[in-house]
Amino acid sequence: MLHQLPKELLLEQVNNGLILMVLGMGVVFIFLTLLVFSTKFLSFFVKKYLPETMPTVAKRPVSASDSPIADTAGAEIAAAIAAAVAHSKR
Amino acid sequence: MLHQLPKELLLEQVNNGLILMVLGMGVVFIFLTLLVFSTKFLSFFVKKYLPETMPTVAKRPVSASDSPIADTAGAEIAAAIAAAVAHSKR
Amino acid sequence: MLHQLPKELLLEQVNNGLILMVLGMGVVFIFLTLLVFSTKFLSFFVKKYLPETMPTVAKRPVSASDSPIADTAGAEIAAAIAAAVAHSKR
Amino acid sequence: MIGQAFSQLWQTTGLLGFLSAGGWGNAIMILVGFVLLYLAISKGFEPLLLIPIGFGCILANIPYAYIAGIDPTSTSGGVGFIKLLYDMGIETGLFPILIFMGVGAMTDFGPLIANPKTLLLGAAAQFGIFVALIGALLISFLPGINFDLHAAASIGIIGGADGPTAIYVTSRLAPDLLGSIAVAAYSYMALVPIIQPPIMRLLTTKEERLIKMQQLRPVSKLEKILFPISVLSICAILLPSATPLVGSLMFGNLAKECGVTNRLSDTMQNALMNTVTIFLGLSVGSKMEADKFLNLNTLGILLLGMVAFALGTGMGVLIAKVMNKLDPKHPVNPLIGSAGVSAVPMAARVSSKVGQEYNPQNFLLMHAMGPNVAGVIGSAVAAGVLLAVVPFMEPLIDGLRPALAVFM
Amino acid sequence: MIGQAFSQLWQTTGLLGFLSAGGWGNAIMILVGFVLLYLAISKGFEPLLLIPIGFGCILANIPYAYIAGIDPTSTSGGVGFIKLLYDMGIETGLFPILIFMGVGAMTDFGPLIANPKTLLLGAAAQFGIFVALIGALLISFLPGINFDLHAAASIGIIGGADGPTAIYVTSRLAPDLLGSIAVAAYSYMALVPIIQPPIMRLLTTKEERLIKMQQLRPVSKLEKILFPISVLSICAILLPSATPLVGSLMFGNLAKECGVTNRLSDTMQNALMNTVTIFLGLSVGSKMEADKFLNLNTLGILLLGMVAFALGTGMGVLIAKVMNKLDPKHPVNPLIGSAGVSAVPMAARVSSKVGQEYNPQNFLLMHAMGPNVAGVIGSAVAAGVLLAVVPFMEPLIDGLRPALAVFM
Amino acid sequence: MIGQAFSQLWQTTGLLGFLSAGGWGNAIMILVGFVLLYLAISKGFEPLLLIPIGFGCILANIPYAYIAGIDPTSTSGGVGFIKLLYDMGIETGLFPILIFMGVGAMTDFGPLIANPKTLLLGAAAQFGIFVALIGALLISFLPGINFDLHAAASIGIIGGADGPTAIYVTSRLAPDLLGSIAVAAYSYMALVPIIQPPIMRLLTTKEERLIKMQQLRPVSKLEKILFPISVLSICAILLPSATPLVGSLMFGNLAKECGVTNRLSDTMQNALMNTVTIFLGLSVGSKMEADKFLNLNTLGILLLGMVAFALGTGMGVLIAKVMNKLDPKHPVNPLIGSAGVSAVPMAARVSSKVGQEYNPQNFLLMHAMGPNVAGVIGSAVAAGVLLAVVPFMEPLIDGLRPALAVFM
Ligand code: NA
Ligand code: NA
Ligand code: NA
Repeated sequence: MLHQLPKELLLEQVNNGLILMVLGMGVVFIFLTLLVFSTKFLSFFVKKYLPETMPTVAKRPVSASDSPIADTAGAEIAAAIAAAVAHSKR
Repeated sequence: MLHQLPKELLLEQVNNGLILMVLGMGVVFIFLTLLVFSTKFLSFFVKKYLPETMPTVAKRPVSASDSPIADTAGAEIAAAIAAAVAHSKR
Repeated sequence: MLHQLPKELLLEQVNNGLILMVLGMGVVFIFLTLLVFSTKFLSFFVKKYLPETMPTVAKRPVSASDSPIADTAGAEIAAAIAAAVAHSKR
Repeated sequence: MIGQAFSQLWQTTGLLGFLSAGGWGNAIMILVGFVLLYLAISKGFEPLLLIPIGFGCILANIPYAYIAGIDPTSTSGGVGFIKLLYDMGIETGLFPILIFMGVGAMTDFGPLIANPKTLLLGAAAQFGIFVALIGALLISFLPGINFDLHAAASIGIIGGADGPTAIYVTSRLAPDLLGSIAVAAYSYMALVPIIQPPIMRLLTTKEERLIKMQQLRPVSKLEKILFPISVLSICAILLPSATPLVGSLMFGNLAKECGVTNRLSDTMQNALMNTVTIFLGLSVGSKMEADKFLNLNTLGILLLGMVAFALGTGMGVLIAKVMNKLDPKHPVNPLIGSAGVSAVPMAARVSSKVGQEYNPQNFLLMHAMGPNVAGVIGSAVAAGVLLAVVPFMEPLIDGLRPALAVFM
Repeated sequence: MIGQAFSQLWQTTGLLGFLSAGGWGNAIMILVGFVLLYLAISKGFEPLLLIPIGFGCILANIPYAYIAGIDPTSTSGGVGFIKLLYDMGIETGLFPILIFMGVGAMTDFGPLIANPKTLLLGAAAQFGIFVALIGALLISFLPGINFDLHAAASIGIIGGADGPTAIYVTSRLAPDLLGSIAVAAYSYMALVPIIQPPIMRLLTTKEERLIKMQQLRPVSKLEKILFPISVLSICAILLPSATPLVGSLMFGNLAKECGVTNRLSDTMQNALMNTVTIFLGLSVGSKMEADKFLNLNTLGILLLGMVAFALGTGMGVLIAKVMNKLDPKHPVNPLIGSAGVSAVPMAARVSSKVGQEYNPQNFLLMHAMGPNVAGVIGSAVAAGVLLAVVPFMEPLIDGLRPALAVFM
Repeated sequence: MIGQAFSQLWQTTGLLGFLSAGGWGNAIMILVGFVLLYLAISKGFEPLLLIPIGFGCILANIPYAYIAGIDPTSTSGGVGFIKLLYDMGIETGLFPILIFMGVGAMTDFGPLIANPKTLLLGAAAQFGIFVALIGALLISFLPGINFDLHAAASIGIIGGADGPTAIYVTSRLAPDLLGSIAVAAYSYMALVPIIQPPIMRLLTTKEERLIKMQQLRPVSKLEKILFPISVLSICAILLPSATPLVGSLMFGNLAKECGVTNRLSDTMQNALMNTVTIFLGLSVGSKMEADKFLNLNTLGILLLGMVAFALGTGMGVLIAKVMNKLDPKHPVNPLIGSAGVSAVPMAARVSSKVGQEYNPQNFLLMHAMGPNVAGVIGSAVAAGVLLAVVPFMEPLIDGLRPALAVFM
């Protein structure tokens, strides 16, 4: 025989489901709409007030990860020593 | 003084060990003999009924892992975008 | 109101701190001084008694990691087979 | 004595196991596992997940092996290795979070930042989640199908078309359905190129499909750095229950975009993500146990998952059309609306492909990436709502979920 | 007060520890650790395992450091880091399983598929396992050597010449012997080029050593995909107790051969396998505790391990000769029989090298890879039998293994 | 009912959380997290650690998210993922040990072996540790600042300028201060180029800064292999409490130098280290909880950390001058003394840079690497003394540390 949940539980569940849909789609739309505005604002803000820093920021980390300065401690010992050796060989 | 296990335990152990040898070598040989036959059968089956699919199968996955289609979701965003950028630059 | 530890605890703590400093710097210096001597001794020992083994040792592991011999089991199956295939194609 | 030993060995052969009570279920599930392997290898269905899931299913259903359980005869613990992995990463929720970190480190939000209104397409496509949720509750009126709200919410999230989100939510709300829900989620994600195009064609006119969109402006490094931070901030303020998912996604993304932690984002995307994918796949597959999988509920889940996907796709397309009505100056090709379901990057590629069928010079891929990654955020937000509200709406009965408690 | 503090520090120096009761044992074990490091670095003995094992042995035997134990004076847990690793991966059996996944992802079963009858050579070479098992029981008649069936089975498995299998079985059956058994297994695997050739020469005639084998046919992708699945299927039907080992091996192999999960198989072979190797090595080494290692049992283990290796090698060669008698049309060079002990790929290379001593144009390597990987499967099957039958044959006494219980 | 559900959702928004009692503290800590991200990304302050730490701080302080705690309303465990990571790796001490393995595998002790007397510079620079320790005890006389000996020892170790050591010691002695101590340690390590040069100039004459050092002799492979073994041996004999740190450092180094385990040392340096760095950073950041961070103690920690760095730097320089008095034939440029604080390789680079300001042809980098790596050993040794003596000197009161017990 196939089982069945009690009817009143089922009805209450559907009711809860409808509430969840309203709440859920509501929050999703509110959230993403806020995100639309915040993203637009940020882009505007960056373009207006930090336009020069953009390339600077873009470059600094790049060079940082190329050069050993911003890398983790030990990782760079090898590179540092290699550089020093190269120097000392001249 | 050096310890020693009781004699009757030792004798029973040796008996068990002999049983294990018979059972163990038996199962190993049965298993691997079955594997000989199943491998021969599979090879025969593949050769007879799926000879064309072999290169196809061999190629499909390769192209799948080269092309982004079969790869994991995000991993491929970069590639996809790169491709799109390449297109849009024409 | 700001909390405060009891005075006698604080005084005992400072006393303990001074003891720690003496012990700590003492052990650090003893340890590293011993290390100075042991390092000098090792260098002397290596130079005097194992001078020839140095290049040998230096080379052996290198070749070991290049050649498959010292590598882990399975890792090398591919290489081994590749080599064999290369042979058999002649 | 040798007879006894032999009989001991014989009585624990899989052959006898398959023939004993309930053993046929294990045999069928092992066949299901083989089918998943076949689909993954031969048809290219999400192989990175379906191969571990299929294999986990097979291993978990071998009788007397207890690879995903506890060996009752063992004297040394006897916890199977897949159970160890499951307890470590699925029960705790850790594995989907770590996968999300890796996804974040692989995602480029650039197209979204360049055209933020496509975020709304990612919102619309979550509609399928909630319709499937209600659908699950409705079909529970049928005898033999019994989903409580916890189960229905987990089924709905299949419509999010996002594997880690579905696994995370299900592991929190209805872990007994993990196997079938994960399989449904990944299968439909693989079927996106088949499910979506007819719906997209049905809901759009030919003119709409030919719409060309303005080229996306380049996005600065600084904007890409600030975006994950702003998403996390909004999430923290509005919906803390979504922050584990959204936070780990944005952590991975920041690690990638900031440009100074490439070591970390490389590991997130590769060694760490692959390891977790293997463990997660095996664990999830091990939940495909015969007694929990071979019933009408699974059939319902497969059906509803399909409905959720289709509805999410359709709603994304329709909202795009509405947006064109409201803002005719910056038209959006409605074909990119379907990408809002997530299923990154498959759904975006489908948009692009359908678009090129009508005009080969119309490159929609970049435009579709916006709603596509927006869909990931949208699903995580929907997941947050479900995680916050469902346990409050439907309290446990004696520590058990209602649908399970009723039958005890 | 400073005197007290100084005396506290002084009383926990290793110097005093080595001089206190039982401390000499730790000192000797540390020297053993150094010898392992020396053999690994200078002689190239399985360095990937013996360096972590040697280091683990050294760290575990430092007095008052409790790196592989629990600090009794600690107030914050005080569980040493190697004990954490041991509990996480050896006690649970997880580490050898993960290593096996990686081994699977690195193994090419092609030569075996091309010439399946070499599987029988891999079966024959397991003979050493069971002879060493009985040998362990026999030498227990000597006073000072006490092996129960659990211990004897773990010792026998050394003859499987497969590290993860040996560690898995020993961690299940006789964890107190883990240190000596793992060391014996890896040492003899490293010694294969020294142990095997004289036995091979003794048991073969010159004509046999010159036998040229037919070139192996190419094996199709599909066959390689189906092979791991068929092995797993047979194992599930016949011997579920072997499926954790065989299943993880075949999972790794399928991930490699299917061609669509290269990301996963790369990680299994590299980052995951290396990490687990480090953790496993340290953990196993930490079991080389003075009171468990410095006794006659260890001497017995080392002796029997050698016997097991030699017998497995010989039996592989002899069965190859029998096969030539039965099927003279497809002759097998008996030198490849010795490769059946596993010890991949060292044993195959030894076959090839000995063969070329007699005819430099006779390339046996590929042919020897067949029995070599068959040996891995064979050992796992033998392990499955031991795991299924031994605990049934010899029940624990008050929760303790007999040999330990008798002396309590 | 919808009202109830909505109110449930509303009452768990972060907005309300920030406005409720104690919520302002969380908000401030999130801002602190953003500041850390800013410093890491924009100023390049140790980004590999400060980005995970900052993000962990943000996630841990989101109200009602319980990412670093236990959700009291959850029915399915509800342990947040960062708490899982913390319990797994910081409480047990495992993560800093694994990082140390990776550091060992990346460190070249060659310059130290070539000029061993620079080890003494690494010893001298530990002076800051103990002065800061006493300073912490002295400022506890001020109301609102309360450090017991456990806390003071953890604060002092900031002066070791070595992240993993600081985290390891603090997690053993004063885990409630982990957040502020780790932040102080990594911040000052990032600030080394700003903190050190003025002190170096103050304590040296122009002639001293111009000293040219003899070129370092090449160091043989065998010496490099024997060095980690001899350091570990001395540590085992003298100070077992330092062997977890020193042992893992030397294990990593041996794995690198021995030349036969490159697979393992590669993984230690990359996949394993990066994974652990991510987990460790998030876990440590999560300890920046408002109620434990926003107090005068944190201010004291930041101040004392600075003092410790400055004193360590100065003492290194001064001892170098003393060494020149004692052995004028082999002069040491005192600028390399400052590198003894550790902060590898930043401090060595600062020595080199300051030296080249006075003579661009004077390359000190290699010479400074000696004291720099010596500083790592020195800090670990100092940590060992603290771990051995502090719990003995200051027993817990009812299982709690005195400073915490007094206020209970
Ligand atoms: Na979605
Ligand atoms: Na074997
Ligand atoms: Na230091």
